[in-house]
Amino acid sequence: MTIDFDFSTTLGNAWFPTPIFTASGCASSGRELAQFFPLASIGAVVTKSVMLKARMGRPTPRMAETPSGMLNSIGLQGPGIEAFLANDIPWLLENKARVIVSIAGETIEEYAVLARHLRSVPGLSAVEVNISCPNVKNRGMVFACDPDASHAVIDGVRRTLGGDLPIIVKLSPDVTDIVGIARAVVGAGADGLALINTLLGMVINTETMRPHLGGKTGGLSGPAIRPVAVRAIYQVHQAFPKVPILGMGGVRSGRDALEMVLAGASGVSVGTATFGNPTAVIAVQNELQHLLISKGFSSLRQAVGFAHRSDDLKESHDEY
Amino acid sequence: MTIDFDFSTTLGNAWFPTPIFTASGCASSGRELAQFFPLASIGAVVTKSVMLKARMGRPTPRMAETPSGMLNSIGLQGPGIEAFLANDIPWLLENKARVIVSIAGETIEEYAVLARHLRSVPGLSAVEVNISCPNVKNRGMVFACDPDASHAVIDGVRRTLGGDLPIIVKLSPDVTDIVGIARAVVGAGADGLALINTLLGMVINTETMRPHLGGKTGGLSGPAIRPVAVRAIYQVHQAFPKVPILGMGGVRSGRDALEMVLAGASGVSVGTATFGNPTAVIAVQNELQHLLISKGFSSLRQAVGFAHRSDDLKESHDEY
Amino acid sequence: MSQINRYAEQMTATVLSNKRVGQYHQILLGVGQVVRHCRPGNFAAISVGGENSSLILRRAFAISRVSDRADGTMELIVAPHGAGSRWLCAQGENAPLDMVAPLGTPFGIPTTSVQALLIGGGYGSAPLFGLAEVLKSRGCRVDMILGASTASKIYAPLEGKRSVNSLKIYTEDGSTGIMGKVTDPLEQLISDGQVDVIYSCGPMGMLSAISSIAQNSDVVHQCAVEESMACGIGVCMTCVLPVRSDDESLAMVRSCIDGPVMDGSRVQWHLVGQIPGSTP
Amino acid sequence: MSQINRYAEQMTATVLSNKRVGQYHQILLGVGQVVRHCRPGNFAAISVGGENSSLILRRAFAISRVSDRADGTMELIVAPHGAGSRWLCAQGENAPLDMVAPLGTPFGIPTTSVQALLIGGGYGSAPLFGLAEVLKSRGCRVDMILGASTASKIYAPLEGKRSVNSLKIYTEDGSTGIMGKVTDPLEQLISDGQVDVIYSCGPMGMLSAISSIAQNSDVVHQCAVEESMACGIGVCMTCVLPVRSDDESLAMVRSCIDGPVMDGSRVQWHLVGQIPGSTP
Ligand SMILES: Cc1cc2nc3c(=O)[nH]c(=O)nc-3n(C[C@H](O)[C@H](O)[C@H](O)COP(=O)(O)OP(=O)(O)OC[C@H]3O[C@@H](n4cnc5c(N)ncnc54)[C@H](O)[C@@H]3O)c2cc1C
Ligand SMILES: Cc1cc2nc3c(=O)[nH]c(=O)nc-3n(C[C@H](O)[C@H](O)[C@H](O)COP(=O)(O)OP(=O)(O)OC[C@H]3O[C@@H](n4cnc5c(N)ncnc54)[C@H](O)[C@@H]3O)c2cc1C
Ligand SMILES: Cc1cc2nc3c(=O)[nH]c(=O)nc-3n(C[C@H](O)[C@H](O)[C@H](O)COP(=O)(O)O)c2cc1C
Ligand SMILES: Cc1cc2nc3c(=O)[nH]c(=O)nc-3n(C[C@H](O)[C@H](O)[C@H](O)COP(=O)(O)O)c2cc1C
Ligand code: FES
Ligand code: FES
Repeated sequence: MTIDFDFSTTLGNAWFPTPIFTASGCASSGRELAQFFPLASIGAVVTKSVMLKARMGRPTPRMAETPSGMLNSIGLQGPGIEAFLANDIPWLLENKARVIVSIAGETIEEYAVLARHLRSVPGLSAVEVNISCPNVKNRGMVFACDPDASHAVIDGVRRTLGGDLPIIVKLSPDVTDIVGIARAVVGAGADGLALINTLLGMVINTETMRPHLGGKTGGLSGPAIRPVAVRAIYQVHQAFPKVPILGMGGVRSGRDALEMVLAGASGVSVGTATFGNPTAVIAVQNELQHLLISKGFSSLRQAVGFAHRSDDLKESHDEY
Repeated sequence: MTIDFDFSTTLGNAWFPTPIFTASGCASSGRELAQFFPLASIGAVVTKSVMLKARMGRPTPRMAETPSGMLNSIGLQGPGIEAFLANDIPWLLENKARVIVSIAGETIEEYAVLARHLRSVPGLSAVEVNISCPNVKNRGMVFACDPDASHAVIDGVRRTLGGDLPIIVKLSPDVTDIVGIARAVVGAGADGLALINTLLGMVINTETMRPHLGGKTGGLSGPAIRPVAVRAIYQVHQAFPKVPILGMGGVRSGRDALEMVLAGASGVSVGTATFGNPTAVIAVQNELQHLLISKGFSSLRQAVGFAHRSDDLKESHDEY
Repeated sequence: MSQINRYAEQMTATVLSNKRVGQYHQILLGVGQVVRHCRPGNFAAISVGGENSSLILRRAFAISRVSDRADGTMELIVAPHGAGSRWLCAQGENAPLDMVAPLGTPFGIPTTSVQALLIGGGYGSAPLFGLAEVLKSRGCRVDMILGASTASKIYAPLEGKRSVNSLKIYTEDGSTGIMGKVTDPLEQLISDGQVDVIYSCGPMGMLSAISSIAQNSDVVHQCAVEESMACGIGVCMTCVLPVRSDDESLAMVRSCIDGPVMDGSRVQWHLVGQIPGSTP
Repeated sequence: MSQINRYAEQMTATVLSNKRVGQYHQILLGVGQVVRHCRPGNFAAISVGGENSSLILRRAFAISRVSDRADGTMELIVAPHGAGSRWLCAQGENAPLDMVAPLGTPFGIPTTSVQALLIGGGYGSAPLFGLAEVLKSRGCRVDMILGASTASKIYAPLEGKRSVNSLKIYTEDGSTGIMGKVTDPLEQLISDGQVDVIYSCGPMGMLSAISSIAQNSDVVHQCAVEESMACGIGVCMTCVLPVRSDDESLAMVRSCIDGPVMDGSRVQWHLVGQIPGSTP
């Protein structure tokens, strides 16, 4: 990094030396990637959404490749919050990674209980609240699809956590009005928003003539969904220019990350790209920094949301 | 076509010799494709959505290529219903094409007026009602995003048309609950549903650092969105197994069309694929027929929705 | 009614050779009998990226020249610009290409012998040499002006130079020819009565500048425009330009089927990128 | 704690040769010094489709053999199955490949000389010949049984045959070797006391069948499983199998980092494709 370019970012009161993070569920607990790059060299590791109890997840097949994307139906397999805090967090902190813990629950109360577990853990940078989960108390309606349920979840987490740990709420794009959901969770005290989670999709296996995934539907991720992510970030940043956004969805290069920053993201998570390239996070980070510098920005901050402000810029000229 | 395979399909009381159609807005008025194949050889031509008055559409750039997809913001440029009926329909009918006219309005009343224009036109197979348009009387809220507005539009069209011309209602995937919208329009008398229209997306031009499209946002289409389309078709067919579905969204091959048929589509429209391959419609049609025959179906009808019924099928066996 | 896309064929072309010329690639394709229907100004639309490509749209390239030697060959001049054109420039001998051609309107050829001025910007010169040959064979005087930002972006093949009466080159950095722009000498040439028809091909800014100079004269200006195209065959409406028609009404006209060659005096250059009648 | 993905490197491999062998392609790659860390049972993950590919995930292939000749070579045996493997099989000499290797757990090598039976189905034989060499060098007796539906799907290179004490081939259609399945002779071989350890690689159905025969004996069964993998490096959780662990608890275990080589007696074959404890 050059001395006079400020690549750092903040989400709520959490500071990160770079704006490039892993995406929840695409870096497991972080450890698996340590062979490929030092975890401390990126902005933060966002861990796989953890639930209260250990979970087996969904039956296999759990993935299907699709044009420039993939479907997954992992079903939040994981060890449960206690084993997670006992085994994974200490290792990450020892290795100097900045850590954002992603939590997921099946009821409004479960989110609050998860938050209580986190309250006492020193060294965490932030908590990401994955509300794209079915609410078992409301006919399985996904929290993120309902502004009231979303509000209630974040309200509970906020009250439990107090004011210290920044709360980033991860929204689903599968809604009619994402700005409305953003409003509900910002109103409940979210310090930042993570946009976007996967889109609900399905692949039918034309050999077996049945849904390919064990869980039938799955979440669509990868470059295919990037235009939807950029649109969501742009809309939400336009509505709430002061709320920091962690952008994600199909980012594979510095150019892609720049698109999200210009649309309004203060940080960018790299998810599915890691599956195709274990060092994708590093590549995105380096490329983004070079791009920002070459465009004459002296800090990341200057570029955040620039696409909204640039109406006064001259049109680019035709070139031979 | 072999003699003992029945490739025909019906949407409401309209019969088509094959289930493969063009998609609205991806074949203009049909004439442009006649150099590449006889229009009478496919199921039907679905014309570009026509509005009451002539429209200039949106400013350029109107498209951006995205990974395995594209954004468009055409803005329903067109000649208006009268010029359209005077110039385009007679030519299509003379050329023995089966024609589905797509209409779009800015108010509930405008849809009904469009329907009145169509009522007296002989030879049409069906009308497709594109409700993914902003309702100018309700802060530009897209009709297809609101079950009540969707219901009102179709109710008006149904009353105006009477019972003869089948009404196919085209839904937007950009909603929290597509089954709910389907319910609203089926309740208003829709004879069939077209799934899906484009997803709202955005591309930021990293050179100009502004939204690339003249209209800022655009509609995402192409193979990238196919998993979303298949999911929508599957969900809606599961909820309303008797309502015929015209499936679309990223279909490029017979395999893709088969996926939609198995999910529940009685017909399949080929849109963006035509841009990359002017004879895509024909390729999809031939490939689908071969696939269905090779799988042992004796009619298209048998295969419609098969992915829902096949739970009793044996698992496919491992093969060396 | 004339049939839209008449003569257009979808075919597999084969790369016969691919040479770097300055910053461009001169790509010679074996295309078969379709060459009989290719006219200067037509373009070809090519699929890029191979079988599993994430690039789903064809790329448009002006047909530089065709010949009926070797069962029909077509030459393209391609600038490696983005992913698709770079892929094309990387194709070696014998590579198969999925191509649709000829597309679009050709340059109109005068029935009498006129004084024609051909103006090309960058790779825009590609179709002008073929055009020059046709014009010469009709007894026209053919002057040519080519321009680019720098020498390596001037495309002017030796054999092409033979088919013109004069050739002037302008570069913005002066690295070859005269330092300046192709429009610099234009006013003078027109007022000297040396020009009846201008044929132009190049960046939109250049075409617009030529149009505004030509509009004060009775010189006809046929320009080949270059708008971003999704389909190239008239079905998508992405490639539109605001054009004033005979009855003076404004319309958004598809540059793939009602162009790329258009009457420069009818294109509403100041409205490109806007919707006529709406506030910008 | 052992480091996950230890020795894994991302590199550009170069195709040195690509030969068709029956229904497979034998692809030899120049890979460099990473060969020092490759063990039988490890796999390589390769990007497919080229620069603009719509195929975003790597494809996994067992490392058939490595050698430190020519600065390090690696051989893969690839069945053209779908778009990605077909692309790989179409790569010619000198083509660069983006590869991550070595990945996954290798076959465990006994410290004493035992009687090893190696069973391969289809291209599953690929890693077994390299394994045979290692076992032989440890003084083991190595018998091999290969099976496939038909002769052209048997992969058994001449030089490979030299490293085994015996080789039996089964095909379902009888087109070569004995008509039948690799599991046909298994019970007899075990009860004859000719087998201490089974090493297997092939379709899941075969591995499962071997496991159920072996479970009635004290023969150890090390099998290399093949689950659909999105990442190959342990970060996505798509490749899981239900496995009973030492404390008898069931877990969904990642076959990319805790496999592909697993203890066949611990894999809960009847639960594959289900979630243990939930109703199917
Ligand atoms: C009628 C016509 C004739 C042309 N003739 C030539 C020629 O002879 N030689 C040559 O080098 N180029 C020519 N072009 C431009 C050429 O089509 C673009 O350079 C090319 O499409 C860029 O594709 P890409 O994948 O490399 O770039 P990208 O920027 O990655 O392309 C992204 C998308 O934008 C479109 N696009 C980008 N730039 C242009 C452009 N300038 N014009 C139209 N579409 C664009 C692409 O088609 C693609 O869909 C012509 C364009 C048109 C419309
Ligand atoms: C550990 C391991 C070792 C393997 N070794 C070999 C080998 O030595 N030789 C060989 O020919 N093949 C091997 N395979 C199988 C090989 O990975 C698949 O044939 C290949 O991924 C298919 O990709 P495709 O694009 O051709 O097919 P597609 O069916 O189009 O692939 C679509 C997606 O499904 C996945 N997929 C499809 N089939 C399989 C499969 N059988 N196993 C895992 N993923 C699959 C692909 O990776 C891809 O993500 C191995 C697989 C694993 C997991
Ligand atoms: C295999 C897989 C598992 C995921 N698991 C989670 C998860 O546990 N929690 C979560 O909030 N998002 C999860 N996601 C969503 C990603 O974090 C991310 O929002 C989405 O994939 C879009 O980004 P991408 O295209 O870069 O992957 C998962 C995505 C994938 C592909
Ligand atoms: C350029 C373009 C224009 C379109 N215009 C219309 C339209 O006028 N009316 C409509 O209902 N859908 C329109 N659509 C949507 C398509 O009909 C189709 O629903 C969508 O593109 C998904 O299918 P595809 O991926 O096969 O293109 C348009 C799509 C494109 C790409
Ligand atoms: S490019 Fe599609 S209409 Fe011209
Ligand atoms: S393939 Fe991703 S965890 Fe195994």
